Order: sequence, then C-alpha cells, then structure tokens
Amino acid sequence: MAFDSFSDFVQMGGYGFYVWLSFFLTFLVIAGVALDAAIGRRRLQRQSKTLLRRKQRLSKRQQRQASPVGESKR
Amino acid sequence: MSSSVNSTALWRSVLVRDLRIAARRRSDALNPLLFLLMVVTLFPLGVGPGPDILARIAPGIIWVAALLATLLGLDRLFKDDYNDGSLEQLCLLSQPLAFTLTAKVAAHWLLSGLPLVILSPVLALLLNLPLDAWWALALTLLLGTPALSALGAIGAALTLQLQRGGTLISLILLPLFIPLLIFATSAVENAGMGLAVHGQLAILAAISVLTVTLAPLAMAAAVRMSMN
Amino acid sequence: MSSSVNSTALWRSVLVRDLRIAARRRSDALNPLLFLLMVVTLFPLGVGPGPDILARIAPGIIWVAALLATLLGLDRLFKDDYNDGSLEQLCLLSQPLAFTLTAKVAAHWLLSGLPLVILSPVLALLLNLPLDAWWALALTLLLGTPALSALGAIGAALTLQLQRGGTLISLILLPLFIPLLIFATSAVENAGMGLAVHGQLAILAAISVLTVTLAPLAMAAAVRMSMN
Amino acid sequence: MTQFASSAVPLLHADGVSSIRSGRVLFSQLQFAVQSGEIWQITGANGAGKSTLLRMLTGLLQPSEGRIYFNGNPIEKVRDDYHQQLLYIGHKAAVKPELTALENVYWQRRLNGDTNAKNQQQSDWDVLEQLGLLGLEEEFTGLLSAGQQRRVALTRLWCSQAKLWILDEPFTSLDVEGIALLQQRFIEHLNQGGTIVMTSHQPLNDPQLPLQQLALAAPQYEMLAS
Amino acid sequence: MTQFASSAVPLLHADGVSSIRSGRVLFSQLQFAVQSGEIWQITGANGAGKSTLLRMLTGLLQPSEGRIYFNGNPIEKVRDDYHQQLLYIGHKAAVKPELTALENVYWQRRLNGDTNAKNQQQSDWDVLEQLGLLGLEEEFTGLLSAGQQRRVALTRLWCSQAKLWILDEPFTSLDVEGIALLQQRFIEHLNQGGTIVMTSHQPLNDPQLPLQQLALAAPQYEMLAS
Amino acid sequence: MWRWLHPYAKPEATYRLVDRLLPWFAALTIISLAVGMIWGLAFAPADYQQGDSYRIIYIHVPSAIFSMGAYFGMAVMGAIALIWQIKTAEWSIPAIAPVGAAMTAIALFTGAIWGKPMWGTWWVWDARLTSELILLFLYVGVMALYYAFDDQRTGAKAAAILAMVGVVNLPIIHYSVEWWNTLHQGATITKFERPSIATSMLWPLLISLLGFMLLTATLVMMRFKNELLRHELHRPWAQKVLGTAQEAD
Ligand code: HEM
Ligand SMILES: Nc1ncnc2c1ncn2[C@@H]1O[C@H](COP(=O)(O)OP(=O)(O)OP(=O)(O)O)[C@@H](O)[C@H]1O
Ligand SMILES: Nc1ncnc2c1ncn2[C@@H]1O[C@H](COP(=O)(O)OP(=O)(O)OP(=O)(O)O)[C@@H](O)[C@H]1O
Ligand SMILES: [Mg+2]
Ligand SMILES: [Mg+2]
Repeated sequence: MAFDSFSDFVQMGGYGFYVWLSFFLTFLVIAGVALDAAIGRRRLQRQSKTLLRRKQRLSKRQQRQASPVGESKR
Repeated sequence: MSSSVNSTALWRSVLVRDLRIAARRRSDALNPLLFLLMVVTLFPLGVGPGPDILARIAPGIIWVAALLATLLGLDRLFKDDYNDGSLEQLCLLSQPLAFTLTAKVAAHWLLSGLPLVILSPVLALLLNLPLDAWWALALTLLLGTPALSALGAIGAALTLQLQRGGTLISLILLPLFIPLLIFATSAVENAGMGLAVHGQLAILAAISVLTVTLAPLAMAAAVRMSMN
Repeated sequence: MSSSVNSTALWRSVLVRDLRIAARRRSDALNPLLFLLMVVTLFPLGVGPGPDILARIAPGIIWVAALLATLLGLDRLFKDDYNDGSLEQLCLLSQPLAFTLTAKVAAHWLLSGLPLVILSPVLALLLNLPLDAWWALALTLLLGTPALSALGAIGAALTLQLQRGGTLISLILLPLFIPLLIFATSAVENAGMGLAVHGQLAILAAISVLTVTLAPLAMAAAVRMSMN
Repeated sequence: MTQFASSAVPLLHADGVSSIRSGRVLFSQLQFAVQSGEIWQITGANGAGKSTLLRMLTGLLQPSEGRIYFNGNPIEKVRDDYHQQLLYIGHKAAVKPELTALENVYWQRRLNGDTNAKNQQQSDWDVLEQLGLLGLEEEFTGLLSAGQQRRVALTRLWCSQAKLWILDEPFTSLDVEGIALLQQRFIEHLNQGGTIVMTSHQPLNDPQLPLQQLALAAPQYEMLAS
Repeated sequence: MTQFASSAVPLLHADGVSSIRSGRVLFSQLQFAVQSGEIWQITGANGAGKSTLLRMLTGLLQPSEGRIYFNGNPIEKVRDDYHQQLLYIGHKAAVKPELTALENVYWQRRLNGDTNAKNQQQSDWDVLEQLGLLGLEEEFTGLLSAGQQRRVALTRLWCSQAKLWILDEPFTSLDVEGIALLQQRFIEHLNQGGTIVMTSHQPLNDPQLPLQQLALAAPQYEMLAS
Repeated sequence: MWRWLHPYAKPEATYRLVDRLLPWFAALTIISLAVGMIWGLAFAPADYQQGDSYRIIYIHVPSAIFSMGAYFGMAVMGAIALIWQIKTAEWSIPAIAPVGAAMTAIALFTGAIWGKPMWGTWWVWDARLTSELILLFLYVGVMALYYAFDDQRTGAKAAAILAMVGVVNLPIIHYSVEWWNTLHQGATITKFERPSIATSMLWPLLISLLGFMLLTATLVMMRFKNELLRHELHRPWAQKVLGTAQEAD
C-alpha cells in the first residue's frame, strides 16, 4: 500500500483531480461503447420486427394487386 | 398576395429538399465540421507549435478555412440540379427564379457557413486565439460567410454550361472575396488588441447585405442563360 | 511484349485525352492555381506586414495551400468518367486497370502539382522566404506533390459512388497527407536555417515512390468495387 | 400579331418561329396553333430540332425569330400564369438519385406548389404502385433501373393539375406495358380537357388518341447566308 | 463446370447465374449458351434485371451465384483476352460532351488499342457521315441532340474489331432511320461471324436477323428467404 | 494454411463462436483490469519525480498502445476481406473502428489531463500528440466511409481499402516522433522519454496492458455480434437469435 490513509489515496499527493478525472472519463468512454453495443442489439430487434412487418404488408398488397378486386379502385 | 405566400412555401421546400439531400447520409452532416477541424490542425503542423505565432495567424487560418469550405461544395451547388434537369424545372415554376435560387444559397450557407460560425470558438481555442478575439471572429464569420456563399453562387451559376466565359468570371469574382478577408482578419486582430472593430464589422455587414440582395439577380440571369 | 507496348500507348492516350478535356474547361484547370494565389496573397494581408513572421510560416502556408489545392479538383478526378460511362469502358480494356488509371493521376498532377512547383518561386517571393529555402521548397513540392495526387486519387476512387463525396474525400485524405506536410515543412525550415535537408528529402522521395507504385492497386480495387 | 375570334384563341400558338443554332437554320417560320384538348406529336429525324422547339414552347429558350402565344398573349409576358398551367418533362428526368422514389414524388409536388402535400402520402403510394414501383417506394432512385427511374419522373403526370403537358420523348426506356399505361393516362388527360405536345420516335399506337402531327424536316447543315 | 465437345464450346455460357440486389432476387439459376454468330435479345419488363445481366456478362459485375464462361473459360480467368473480343455499350454512352464528335471517335479508337489511329482520320469522317452526322463532326458533342449523341456513341460499332457485342438498349433516342441503319450493321456483323447480346424494349423488326430471345420474368420483390 | 478460417466465413458459425467466447473474455477483462488498476492506483510506489500523477500511466499507455493495435487489427481484417473475399472479415471493420476510436480518445484526453500538471498545458502541437489525433481522424474517416454507402458490401470494401492504405501511416506516425523531435524544437518533449521504470511499477502496467487488450477484444466482439446480426437480419437464424422469428409466420 503506497498510501497511509484513504484520504491520502483520494488526494493522490495533490494530483487527485487529474488522476480521478482521467480514470472517470476513461470509464465513461468504455461504458459508452459497451452501452452502445447493447442498445445496438435492441435496435436490431426492432429493425427485424419492422422488416417482418414490411414483408407481410408487401405480400398483402401484392395479393390485393393480383386479385381483380384491386382494380376497381378509382 | 397568394402568390407571395406560395413563394415562401416554395422557398422553404427548396431549402428543405436541399438539406434533405445533403443530409441523406448521417456522416455527411458531420463532414464539414470534421473537415474544418482538420484544416485547422494542418496549420500548426505546418507552421510549428509556437503558440504566439499561431495566435497571430489564427484569424487568417480560420478565414482561409471558411473560404475553402465555401469553395469545396460550390461547384456542386447548381451542377447536379442542372445535369439532372431539376434546374430547368425550377425555371418553369410560376415563382420568381431569383428568389427560388436564394433557397439553394441558403442551404449552402447552412451547410458550410453556419457550422463554421458555431465551431469558431473551438477553432480559436485550438489556435490559442486571445479570449477577446473570440467573439469578433464569430461575428465576422457570421457577417461574412453569407457573402461568401452568395458570391460563390454567382460563380457557380456562371460556370454552369462551361462555355468560354467561365474563367474570366471566376477571375473577376475571386478578388471580391479578398475585401471580405481583409476586413474580417483585421477586425479579429483589432479585437485581440482591444481596439474598436465597429468599422470593419459595419463594412462586412454592408458587403453581405449588398451581395445577398444583388447576387440573386445575377444568379437568375446566369441560370436562364445556361438553359439554351 | 506487344501487350506492354499497347499499354504504354494506351497510357499516353488516356493522359492526352484528359489534358485535352481539361483544356476545354479552362476554368476548371485554372481553379487550383487561382485558389493558391489567393491563399498566398491573403496571408500577408491577414497576418500583417512583419516579414519575419511571414517567412517563418511561409513553408507551412504554401504546403497547406498545396494540400488544399489538391483537394479542390479531386472529386472530379474520376467522377465525370464514372457518370458518363467512360470509366466502365476503361475497366473493360484488355490492359491492367491499375496502370491505366495512373495516366489519369498523372494528368491530375500535371494540372495541380506541376503548376505549384513552377509557381513556388513566386509564392516564396511573395512570402519573404529566405533565398536559401527557395530551392528546398521547390524540391519538396516536386517530390511531394506526386504522392499527394496518388493518395488523392485513392480517395476519389473510394468516394466515386457517393453523390456528395467532396467533404468525405478531405476527411479521408488529410490524415494521409499529414506526414508529407511534416517532412516537407521541416525540410524547408532547415534549409532556411542552413541545416542539412537530405534526410527529409529522402523520406519524401521514398513516400512518393511508395505511394505512386502502390496507390494504383488500391485505386483499381476501389474503381472496380464501385462498378456494381 | 395574328388575331383570333375570342372563342377560337388557341391555347398555344407559334407565330413564325425559327431556330438558328450555331449558324445553322434548324427550322424557320413555323406556324401552328394548338387548341385545347388536342394532342400533338412533333416528329422528325434526330437533330431535326424537336427538343429545341419544345423548349421554345416552354419559354426556356427564346426563338431566334417569331413569337409564341399562350391564350393569345406572348408567353414571356404572362410567364407566371403560363408556367402555372404547364408541365414539362424533358430529356433529363429531374429525378434526384439521392432521394427515395417516394420522396421524389413528394418533393415534386411540393415544388409545384402543392402546399398541403403532407396529407397526400397515401396517394403518393398509390401513384407509385400504379406505375409498377410497388415495393420500391423506399429504395434510392439512383439504384433503380433506367425504366424505373423514368417511371418515377412520370409520376408527375399523375400528381399535377397542369392543363398543358409538354413531353420530350416520354417513352424512353419504358417497356411495352409502361408505354400502354402512359397512353392510357394521355387519354384520361385529354378527356379532362387537357392538352399535350410531345415528341416521340415511336408511333403512338393507341387508336383512341386524337393525334395531330407536325413533321420537322431534317435540317440543312449549311452556314447561314446573311 | 459443364463440359462441351470441343466443337460445341459456346462463345458465352452462363451457368447457374443469379442476381440478388439489396436482398431481392432478380433472377436465379439462369442457364444459357450463346453460340458464335447468334444474336440474342434479352427481354423483360422495366427492372427485370436485363442491364444487370448484361453487366454480369461483361464482367463488370460479379454474379451473386454461378459463373460465366467465355470459350469455356471463366471470364475472370481470361479477362484480358475476353475484353479484347468484347464491345459493351451500356445505358451510359461514354461520350465526352467536351470533345467534338470527331475527337470522340478518335479517342475511342485510341483507347481500344488502335495505335495507328492518326492515319484513319478519313475513315472517322466516313463513319460519322454514315451515321448522319455530316457537318457536325466538329461540333461539341454536348451540344448535339439526344439522338445525335447516341449516334456518336454508336460509331464504336463501326470502328471496332471486337467479335462480341453487348449492347444495352442501343436504339434509345434513335429515329426510325437510325434504327434501320443499326439493324443493317447488326446483319453485317453477324455475317462476318460476330455475335450480339442486346436488350431492347422495341422489337427487332428486321426479318433477316436470326434472333434468339431470352425473357426475364418480372422479379418478385420479396426478402430473401434462405 | 488459411483452411481453418473457412468455417468462420459462415456468419452463423462465427456468431456461435464469438457468442461462446465472449463471456470468458469479459470475465478475464474485468479481473485483469481490476487487479491492474487497484495495484497501480493503490499499491505501486509513487514516482520520485512526478509524484502520484504518474498513475495515469496505467490507462494512458495501454489505451495508447491498443489504439494503434486495434487499427492494425482492422487493417489486417481489411486485407483478409479484400484478398480472400470473406464477408465476416468485412463486417469486423465497423466493429473494430469505434472501439479503436474510443481507445484513441482515451489516450488523447488522459494524455491531455496528464499534460496539465506536467507541462502546464492541456495541448501542445507536438508530434506524438498530433499523430494520435490523426489516428482518431483515420478512424473517423473509416467509419464515415463505411456508413456513407447505401450498399453495405461496397461500404465495407471501401473501408477495408482505406484501412489498409492508412496502415502505412502507422509506422510513419510512430517514428515521426523522433524525426520531428530532432529536427524541430525539443523543449517540451524531454519528459516524454521512457522512464527507466521500476519493476514495482512495471508489473501493474503489464497487467493493465493485458487488461486493455482483453477489453478491446471484448468490446469488439460485442459489436461484431451486432454486425453479424445486422447483415443477416433477413435470415432465420438471426431472427431466431433476436427472438423475433415467431412473428414471422
Ligand atoms: C494529449 C496528450 C498525449 C497524447 C496524445 C499521448 C499519446 C501517447 C501515445 C500514442 C503513446 C504510445 C506511443 C507508442 O507506443 O508508440 C504514449 C505513450 C506514453 N506517454 Fe503519452 N501522450 C500524451 C501525454 C502524455 C504525458 C503528459 C505524459 C507524461 C508526462 C505521457 C507519458 C507517456 C509515457 C510514459 C508513454 C509510454 C512511453 C513509450 O512506451 O513509448 N504522455 N502517449
Ligand atoms: N445549345 C446548343 N447550341 C448549339 N446547337 C445546339 C444546341 N442544342 C442543340 N443544338 C443543335 O440543334 C440541333 C437540334 O437539336 P434538338 O435537340 O432540338 O434535336 P431533336 O430533334 O430533339 O433530336 P433528337 O431526336 O435526337 O432528340 C442539333 O443539331 C444540335 O446540334
Ligand atoms: N446498384 C444497385 N443496387 C441495388 N439494386 C440495384 C442496383 N442496380 C439495379 N438494382 C435493382 O435491380 C433491378 C433491375 O435493374 P436493371 O437495371 O437490371 O433492370 P432492367 O431490366 O435493365 O430495366 P430497364 O428496362 O428499366 O432498363 C432494379 O429493381 C433495381 O432497383
Ligand atoms: Mg430531342
Ligand atoms: Mg436497363
């Protein structure tokens, strides 16, 4: 142990601000990247769902177009 | 009356469409900013790190960057619309062309001039510009960049069909940028030394007002000319 | 054997045709030069009359101007050929594409790099560069600008498919340009102080040789990629 | 200026119109009147001056000689009114490759003064579907095939209120089915009192079309004498 | 790889070629062989994938599945040889608007490896005359009419030695007389043992042409299943 | 020689592999980082010159080194993607680039923060600092290029080419420190020289190095999984993994 007390540890021989700031920011960046990856997965889930919905809508529209009923429009 | 309302709606449409096209890709919106940052890092690298020298040449650097950012997108300003026929469609609208075209210039300014104004404090910081000069720099950019866009647009319109005249006119236009640069940089320098800057700012504002109001007429004439 | 002879003939054809087309659009061909002159004349105006400061920042300014001038015409390099289908015809020739494309790079260098080298004494004069540094400046430009063009061509080829590649090109390229900038400016500064410059010149030459020989491969890959 | 009885004032009237381009006479002293409800096909060999004539009719180009009248007034005098009634599709399609098909339709309508454009999203979808672009509405137009891009441009014919259509080779790149669709639309437009002036190298084969033709002679490539 | 008896090796052979673009299947498992001396017309609605197929045949585009063989060898293996025999004219005409018609012809020949091109000035004039561009040889191509620009692009068919022509809608913008001229040239080329693969929405109406057709079905716009 | 790579050209197999490895990497990362950081912060002795401020070294140096390491890895992936046309290698580029950029950012501001007490200024236009900034630009360029294309495969190829071209810059950037130093002015940079570090300080540094290496790998793998899924979104296995497959029918 290089420090005598906890407050010594926090003060870092007067450099506490710099040391802790850099450690804190580092943690922030890493957490940000990790969080982004997690959110990315959520986003993919949503995307996958809309994709499936779009596919369904498309096939429905195609069916409607194929059937003669669709032509009566306008 | 109703026609003027329509004009404004049309104006907004042209503007928003241009912004939409520019912002089609997420990264494109950020690019001008990054580009500016990079231009500004280039100079310290080339000139050497002495902060005093950097601060002295900072206004010049930032203004050159502004010029460049303006010039970089400029030849595309009307060209794409000309090539794909959108421009002739604008000529065929029942609204005055000169007014419609200003929307395109506004879009250009929003994409190249405005980011510069917003970013200027950061740039100033990077280049060790004295605190007093920050606001002056931002002000000169705010007042000067619209004129850059408007003058540039004249050049872009004139070179549309790339006939012989193009070169001559760019030669005439480019020197028009220089008064802007002189007044702007001297304003920033004066501000850095605590001197008055009203004079230069007034001149910048005057140039901007003049060009922004008169340039559309020249632009419209040039565009119609290129429709042949 | 006959194929290699053909390659050279083809190379010359592409080069001459590009120069011919550029000559037709005189305004395009002149733009880089005009821009350069403007940047260089602007700086004395922006920085103020002190010749010592000017001389100190001169190499940096000229080199940054060179980088930016290279960037200006760059998005056009392959774009027109891509849009009108000429580029796909080049892909369909029975000669290696990488080699053919270097002809276009050579044309670009002749139009943007070479004028700079030739003009550099004038620029140096305008910026009060010490006499000893003139030849160093010209040499660094002569050795460095081919690399600028070659690297630039990679950027242009990569952004070929993108409608608005202009700023993205700069974003991609400036980091690649920076080593050149560093060595070149330090060479000119050393020359101004009467120190040896062989080291930097050798490195510049090495970078140029390396990029000019390797860049065509990347270019060809990028062009083929954008044919989809 | 020629005078017409008030009822007989033609919609569009070319009076002694000539075109001289780089010292060559393309056509001279053309004289014709397009009445409301008519469809005119300008024919002629490549380079006969068809596109030039159409651009003169729109006002984009000034005739070297003569004048063009809209409802009896010179078009340059009533430009804004005229352009409100006019829809021109030239060789260039005015379609933005960076926008999706849907966005192209939307902005085309906006630019043509359709202020409550937002409410018509649904009809945009329908128009695109009608033109065979089902499922491609949100694709970038630049990635569509040549004919599909042309179709996106042609949606303007379905969205516009303009009375007078001036169309330069609208059938380019279209497949057979597309050409039929377009001719169908022409008939609808004419039935609603619209007017069409167009060029095409392909015959308009729908017998229902009340076709008028104007043939431009192949130009003489001589230097202008005087 | 399919094997052929030595005499029957087709000039061009598509083996199980598929195209998948942005998740949509345009065509799949195409199988056809083009023999020397044949003319093939690829037909299909707008967006069927005709241009895509042609670009795959030239090697500009890689098939998503399958392979294309030239004289029995995969084209990517014999690329230089293949391209020596190949002439491709796509939707984009590869004509430089800044150059005159004559210069365009000259440089096209130069780029295609015609080294003693200078001696052929006269024949360039002749080709241009044949294509109806007499008197326009020294006009900037950008100022010519749509059809005339197309004709400048088509001069390549008169100047080239290539055996295999791949043409994407060559008739676009051409007038009736121009189309006839082109078909005449096709017949000449076929008689000299040449081969043509092309697309066109207009029927090839010359009865002399030994036409083979390949119809592409309209694609299903579904997401890729497997 | 590259045969073993082949099964992993298949996205699904790659996904399964990465998925299986990820927990182990994550656990090891946490352990080694915890050990390294606590040792470095609390137990390693203070520097006789810099006092306790030097403890920033335990993040600054590892992040700086792996900002370059990640770039190199990305370039290697780019080469694999271009030469062997392996799709999964293409997709790893957008997974690596943001992580590398984050490492670069960490190195940059920890350096800046460290510079304030040591040099009295946050930022100097010094070669090493600037070159690290350029590295950040390179990363940003690769990402911007990748996302600029509508067609993801083209974008990946473009990014791969750029990554490979950019790697030529790594040694140049690295050695330009010395060149710049000797040729330019050396006043502010003397403190930059590698301290002859005591073993009591070296050990925690080595462990943090290991920790950052694992961290980089873990973050890349997390993103890589997403990339795999994104490109395979229309395939059943991806839908099953995402738990959206049931709605399909
Ligand atoms: C923004 C400021 C800074 C940046 C961008 C930066 C960047 C870097 C980089 C990129 C490296 C890795 C070099 C390599 O492995 O080739 C490095 C290493 C190192 N840095 Fe910094 N640094 C900065 C400030 C500082 C400060 C203020 C100090 C201490 C006074 C410092 C001390 C060190 C040490 C001791 C190493 C390890 C030396 C070696 O292995 O070469 N850095 N830094
Ligand atoms: N801007 C211009 N300057 C000079 N000449 C021009 C210009 N535009 C067209 N021409 C000439 O006018 C002639 C007619 O062109 P135009 O485009 O009107 O023909 P067109 O009848 O539409 O032919 P196509 O069927 O090929 O479309 C051409 O010979 C062309 O060279
Ligand atoms: N680069 C691309 N990326 C994605 N999709 C594409 C791309 N190019 C073409 N497509 C799609 O492929 C389909 C077929 O295009 P293609 O150009 O081959 O059609 P075509 O048969 O030539 O039609 P046309 O008759 O209109 O020329 C179109 O739906 C188009 O959207
Ligand atoms: Mg025409
Ligand atoms: Mg097609």
